[in-house]
Amino acid sequence: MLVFKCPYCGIEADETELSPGGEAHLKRFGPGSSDEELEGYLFNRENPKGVHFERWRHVYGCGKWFHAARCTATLEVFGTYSAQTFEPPKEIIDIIKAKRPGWKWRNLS
Amino acid sequence: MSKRLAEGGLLIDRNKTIKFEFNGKKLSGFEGDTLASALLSNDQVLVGRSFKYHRPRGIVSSGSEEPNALINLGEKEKFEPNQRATTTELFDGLKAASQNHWPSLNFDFGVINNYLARFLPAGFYYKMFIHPRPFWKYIYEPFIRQSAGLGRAPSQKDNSQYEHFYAFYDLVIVGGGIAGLNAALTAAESGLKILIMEQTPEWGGRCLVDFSKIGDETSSEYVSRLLSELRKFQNVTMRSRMMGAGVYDHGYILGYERLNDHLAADEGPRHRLWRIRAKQIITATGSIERPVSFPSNDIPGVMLASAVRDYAVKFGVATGDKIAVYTNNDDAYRTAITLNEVGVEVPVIVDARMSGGGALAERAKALGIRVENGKAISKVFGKKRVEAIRICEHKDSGKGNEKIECDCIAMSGGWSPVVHLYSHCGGKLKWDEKLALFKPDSSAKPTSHDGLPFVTAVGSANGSLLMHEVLKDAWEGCLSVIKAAGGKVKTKNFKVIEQQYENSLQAIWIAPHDADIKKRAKIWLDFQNDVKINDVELAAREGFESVEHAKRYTTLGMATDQGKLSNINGLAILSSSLGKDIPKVGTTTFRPPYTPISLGSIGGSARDELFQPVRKTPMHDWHENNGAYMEPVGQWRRPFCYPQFGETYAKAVEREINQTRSSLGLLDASTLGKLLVTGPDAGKFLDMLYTNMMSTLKIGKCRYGLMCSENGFLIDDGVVARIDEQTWLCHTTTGGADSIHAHMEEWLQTEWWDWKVYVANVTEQYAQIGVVGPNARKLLEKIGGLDVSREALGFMEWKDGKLGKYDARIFRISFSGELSYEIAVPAKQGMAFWDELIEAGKEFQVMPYGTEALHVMRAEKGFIMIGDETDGTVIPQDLNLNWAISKKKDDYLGKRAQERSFMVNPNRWKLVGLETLDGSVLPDGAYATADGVNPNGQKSTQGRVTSSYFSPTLKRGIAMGLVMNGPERDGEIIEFPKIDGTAMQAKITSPVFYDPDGEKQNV
Amino acid sequence: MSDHQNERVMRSYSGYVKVSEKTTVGMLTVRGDFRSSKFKTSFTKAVGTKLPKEREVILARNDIAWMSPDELLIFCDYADVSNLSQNLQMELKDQHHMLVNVSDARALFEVSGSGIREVIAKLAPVNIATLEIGEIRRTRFSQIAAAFWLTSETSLSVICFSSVADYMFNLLKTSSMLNSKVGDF
Amino acid sequence: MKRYSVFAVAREALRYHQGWSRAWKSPEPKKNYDAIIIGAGGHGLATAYYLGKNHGLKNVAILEKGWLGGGNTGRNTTIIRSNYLQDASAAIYEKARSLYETMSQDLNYNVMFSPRGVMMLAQTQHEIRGYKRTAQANALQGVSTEFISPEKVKSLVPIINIDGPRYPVLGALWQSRGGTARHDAVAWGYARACSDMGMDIIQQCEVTGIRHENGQVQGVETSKGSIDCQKLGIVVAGHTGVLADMAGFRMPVEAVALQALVSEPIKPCMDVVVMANTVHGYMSQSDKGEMVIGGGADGYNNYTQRGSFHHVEETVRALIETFPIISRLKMLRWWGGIVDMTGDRSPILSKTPVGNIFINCGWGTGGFKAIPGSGWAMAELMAKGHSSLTEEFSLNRFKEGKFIDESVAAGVAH
Repeated sequence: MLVFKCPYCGIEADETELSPGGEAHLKRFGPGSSDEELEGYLFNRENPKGVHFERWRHVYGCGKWFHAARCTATLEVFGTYSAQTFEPPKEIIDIIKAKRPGWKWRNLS
Repeated sequence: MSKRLAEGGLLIDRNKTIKFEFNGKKLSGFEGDTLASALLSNDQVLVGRSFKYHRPRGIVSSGSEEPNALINLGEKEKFEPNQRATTTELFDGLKAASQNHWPSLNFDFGVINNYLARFLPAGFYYKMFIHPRPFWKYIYEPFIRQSAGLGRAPSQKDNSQYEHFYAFYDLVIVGGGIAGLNAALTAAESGLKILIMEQTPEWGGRCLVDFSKIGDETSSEYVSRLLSELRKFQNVTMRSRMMGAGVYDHGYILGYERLNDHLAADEGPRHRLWRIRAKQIITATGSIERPVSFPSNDIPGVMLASAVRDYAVKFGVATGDKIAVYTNNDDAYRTAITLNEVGVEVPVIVDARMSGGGALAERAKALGIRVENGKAISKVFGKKRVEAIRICEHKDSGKGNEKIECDCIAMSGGWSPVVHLYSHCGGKLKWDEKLALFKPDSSAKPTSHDGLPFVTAVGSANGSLLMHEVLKDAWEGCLSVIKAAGGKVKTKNFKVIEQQYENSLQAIWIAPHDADIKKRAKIWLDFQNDVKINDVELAAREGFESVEHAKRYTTLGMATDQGKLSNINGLAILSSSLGKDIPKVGTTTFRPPYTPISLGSIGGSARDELFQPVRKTPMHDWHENNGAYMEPVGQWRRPFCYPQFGETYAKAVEREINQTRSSLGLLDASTLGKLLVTGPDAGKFLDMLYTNMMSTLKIGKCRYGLMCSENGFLIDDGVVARIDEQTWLCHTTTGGADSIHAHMEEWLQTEWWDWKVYVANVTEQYAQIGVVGPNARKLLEKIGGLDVSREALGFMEWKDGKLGKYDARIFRISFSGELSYEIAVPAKQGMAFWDELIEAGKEFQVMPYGTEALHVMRAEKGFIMIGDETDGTVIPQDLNLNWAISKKKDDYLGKRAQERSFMVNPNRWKLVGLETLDGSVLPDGAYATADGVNPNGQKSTQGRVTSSYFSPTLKRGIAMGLVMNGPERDGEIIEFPKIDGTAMQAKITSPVFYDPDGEKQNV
Repeated sequence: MSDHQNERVMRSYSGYVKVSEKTTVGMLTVRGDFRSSKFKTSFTKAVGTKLPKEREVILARNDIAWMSPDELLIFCDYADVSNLSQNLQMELKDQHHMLVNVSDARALFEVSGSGIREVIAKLAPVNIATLEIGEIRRTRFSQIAAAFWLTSETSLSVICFSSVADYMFNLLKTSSMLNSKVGDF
Repeated sequence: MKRYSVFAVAREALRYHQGWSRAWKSPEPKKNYDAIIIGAGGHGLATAYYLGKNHGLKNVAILEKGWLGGGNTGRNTTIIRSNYLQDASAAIYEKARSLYETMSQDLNYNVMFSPRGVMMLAQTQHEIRGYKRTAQANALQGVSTEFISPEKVKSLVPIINIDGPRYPVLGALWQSRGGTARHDAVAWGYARACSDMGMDIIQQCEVTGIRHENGQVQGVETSKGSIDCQKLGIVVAGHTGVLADMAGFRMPVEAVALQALVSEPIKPCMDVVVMANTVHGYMSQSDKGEMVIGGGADGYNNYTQRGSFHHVEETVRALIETFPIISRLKMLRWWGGIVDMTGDRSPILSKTPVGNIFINCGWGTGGFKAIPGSGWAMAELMAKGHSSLTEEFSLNRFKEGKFIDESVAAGVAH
């Protein structure tokens, strides 16, 4: 039973007040993209046993989507942040690096 | 015999007699008794039968670890199977019956299994009943099934109430023994908000029974003082009869509060399930005594030493006239001493240790009790009751012939900390070799959302078995979590309490030590499931080496006590069979709940009218009062049709359609989604959402639009109206109101967050009514107000204004093919407006129509329905809706996906109309077959029916379907097999069966 | 319009708290850019008060509730919504905003008595002990979306969608039955 | 290997069962195998079994990180049915169901397949249409199902409340030859049979790397050393992503927790399996007497085998509404498993971007019922390079948009 702090309204929201939305920071591929790009965008999700960036919506609260950095093996939450970002903010990255030495994600390490 | 002592019993009130029944026998006990203590006070030692061999079973314990004393409790709507007698408080009129026997507890045919026991070892059913094949289904399984199960199945609906409660604490302490109470007191001073819960009705745990004095106080003075000190703290909540059922991630813990189980009649909710968030949790859950594994240790009268002591001290019950004690540790000497003090004979204390016990043993000896060190019980005499024992040297195979008479055996094989709650969320355990127990590994506690530990075990739950250790551990454990729970540590010195020296335990996993195979086949590990030492050894021999394999193969620990008594003993046998150390083999996983909790409490108040919300339109009650047959549509209930004069639903639908097509019908369309989209970028946004171009829609006009998922599939459709320069009103399907709203918000917030668009779901602001049929205009003109003439309000136009006295927005749209207006009024005006339409419509014989008539009329007209023509695999192109897909747009959601190879495959199934040759109705969902079979031998298909109805208008069956290359095959006849083996033939046609030129709606 | 509004009979229930439905309340949703000083000025000019802070409900003649970082809900007399809306429209006309009359789309209940926090705790996953007077909490009550705020230590208001008003009423009723007091507050 | 029979048990009983030998051997890995299967769950073991039995490939190792059958094979609700809508699904699940019928005899191990019947309740008009369509499809697929009336439902399941005020039972899709089996026995039976064919089941052996050169698999690195192989099958359910990562490709799967629970055992009161998809719950009664209850999966990635409690609440309240007598029963045990969900919720049985690496995953919430069919098809794919049963389940479908979507007929894929 997870708890996340919604960065938009400041509430410590119960999992039952939220709806999960899968991997965060996907890049949309529309017309003009290749079949592989489209497949990757629609289906090939990251599925790490460890640090994961994901989307949640505070659906029973302020209605806003936000992002969370969470460990799928321990359910530790490293932080939540704005959904209007292309990659996790530095402070979140720093927390993860401190807690999970050697962690890598895309071009970040 | 087992009986009530002349005096004593801390918990009972001898002035209050309670009457109850067991197996129809009228018995009595005292207030404060448990059912178990009351049964024992009536010499009812035999209380049930075991699962597999139907062996006689007696009460073993005095608490929630009880494997044997499971009873059918209560009657009718209050009947409950598998209730533990040891945790059932006695109340007036309680009715209990023993389980798993036929015809009676005393004489049970099922005991034949016992005589066949040798042929029914662990896992026997995997090796037998294989041939002949049909025998399993028809003979073996039905037999096994009938003999399985324990309690009876309830036969009536449970009428009790249940509820949930959300609570938030800095610190939750589970267990109200001296460890928990001391931890609570230590933490209370730090100002933390604290909950302490205790599963039994009383506080103090074992200390009242185990110690006469704690420090300078008697144990009951000590507990009373702790309680009164705790009650002074506003920040401490204390709840008894509440069990910590499970610990979940992020500090979530379930508290199972039994409010009424001790009462004769319900007063308010029966159970309350607390759903608690705690910053820190302390488990002061104590420990459970282990049985000793000796031959015939399952005979009624063999009990845990601590339980024998409990019954004497708490309830004034002697569990026998002569009670032998068998132990491997000092604690059981307390039982002997206590029994001696209350005047029960203890013929012998059999101590497995050569070196014997410490100070307590000396005291026992001083009282004149015979103590035999280095001995074992090699045999128990008696079948349904212990009659005598034979003792022998422990380091032996069981020779020796001294027979000692006794009618009860108080055994103690050491103690196992209750680590369940600590382990539920991933806490790791370590093996303590000296004490022979698994205890929490304080370096690997369960971690919470912040990655930091949040569950700490204290007291004997943490492996600190001696009283002074318990107190110290509770103190230290509590100090270690106060800061994490958000409190300030106020250090006071810990007051050391001295305790008598105890000699250390000696682990004995099998007694006598060299028991031969015959004896090992009689040494029980799991009393309920009948798992013996030789069963675990067999599992090991056959390669079931992992503890999970052995558990599942033998069913050890899978009974309703979930192995509270048996797990460690079984694990030790498995380890020695494998020649491995116990910690190498490890434990099985601890899963919630700690003891079983009622399904009712899990459901909470969500039953009957609160089972799920029913969403209601403003006219909902009218529909119900006017005989509508309602169908669930999501959480709404919509009229399917309005049967009259006992007519069938089909007839009602026919009548509604005929009347609508010929004169006038009314539809409650309020459930259709209405989403308001506004802003400078709203047009651009809708162009991305819809396959059509919405930005070019003129103010005052309506346009039918399609929405696809990014995966290309059609997900919703509806009419969009342009309200003003920056505002559009999008109608969705009923199901789409919430999902499409969410879909819009998702794209706006997470992809196009710089676009200036706001969306609001205004579905429930309006009552929306379809006024449909050739007389629709006349009706509106009769009500008066807005000009709804052909010229003033053309097809696919909308207008705001007054209609009669109502604030109306009228859309001239049609989903039936008739002249049709959909009129939205503020929801609170809806009922009055509906009434007025019905009243004013009388001259046109107006009829309300339901969803089925709606569906048939749209099918007659060839309109698609989301959920019928679409099923999540259909793209707009399949439905020949290319006209609604803008060619001018570079992009819309789903556009790229629709370019994939399978989506542009020319052989996709496409929408057509289907007319049966004989006018009958094609079955729902029927498939059109093609020649041959596919590589997997399945009949080849070339299409399927998506909607099929009897059309009252055309007086024949009509259908829509998806057929391979369908639109190019107009007039072709294809075949639809039915399930009964016959087939129907249908001609491919246009899907528009009625008024193809739209003459009816464009008037 | 109140003369022919079709209103259900105002429901109420007295358990260990009192539950009553308010059926003549007007509600106006306002969306806009709260960070913009221009928006703030226009809003104050039209409504007469400043914008509420995060999760604040300004308890006044017209309660104003902060619903999300870009959404407010203004409560007023049912008949006053269109005036209020027109005033705001006038002030905000050259700014990106949204005004929606939701008076008919929401139901409002008042709960009063000394056990109100406890009744809510049976329904919502909210740490209600720390909720302050005038602080809105949007959450779920059992299976439906809801928002509530304390108007005093012994009274609170709850809103939900009007289609589930019956369900909400039954929830509150069941939770406040006399013999179901928890005694945790 | 000693054959199991009532006579063998009787013979052994006379010597207190001292003569039983190991059900499967516990060897050290060899240097080289013709084929390696990673994952000794039901699907992995069945794959190995049919590689040997159908294709004569017996120089096979099955590597298991933990204990065989210790994953989802041993933690599901044991339902077996094949009443699927789409042809590809119906084919493989029906293959599986039919193999279950003779499994006890094939393996000489009683897996207690109990064809007691599976019913899926229709509680809305939409579900009626969906299930009627499924029945039509099944008739052409050679799967025996029928749409039955509420009265028939009641006669088969007397404890059901068909007049529930909220969702009355309007009918049901009934597969009389569906049922349940003893889940552990399936893994154990296959393991014993594989071991008997000379295959090596290597438990406590974690794969740490996958070696491939020039697009061809070479072998694996494990906690018990390096092992070469000609062919490699990855059959690891929830951990598919981790293994695919080692092989250097990505998979359209995500790991989520699925939960189930059982009540305390009671005397038999329900002989068939009932699934109520509108209210999201399903229930059967085991031969032991426990009510076995399953519900929904969490919506977020999770490897902890612990799900969120509110799903249990939703499931239980739905089942109390459907079966009012269960309210006073007690939940005995609750647990979670990690299931691998694909983009269309249907499995993947496929070649991969690396030559001679094959993958079998994505069974999501419904893998147990497929075990023998999955193993049969996967073995054929690995041995021959193609199988009609796996054709549609290839990885390519996500690129081509050729999905196998079972949710379309109001069904859930349990």
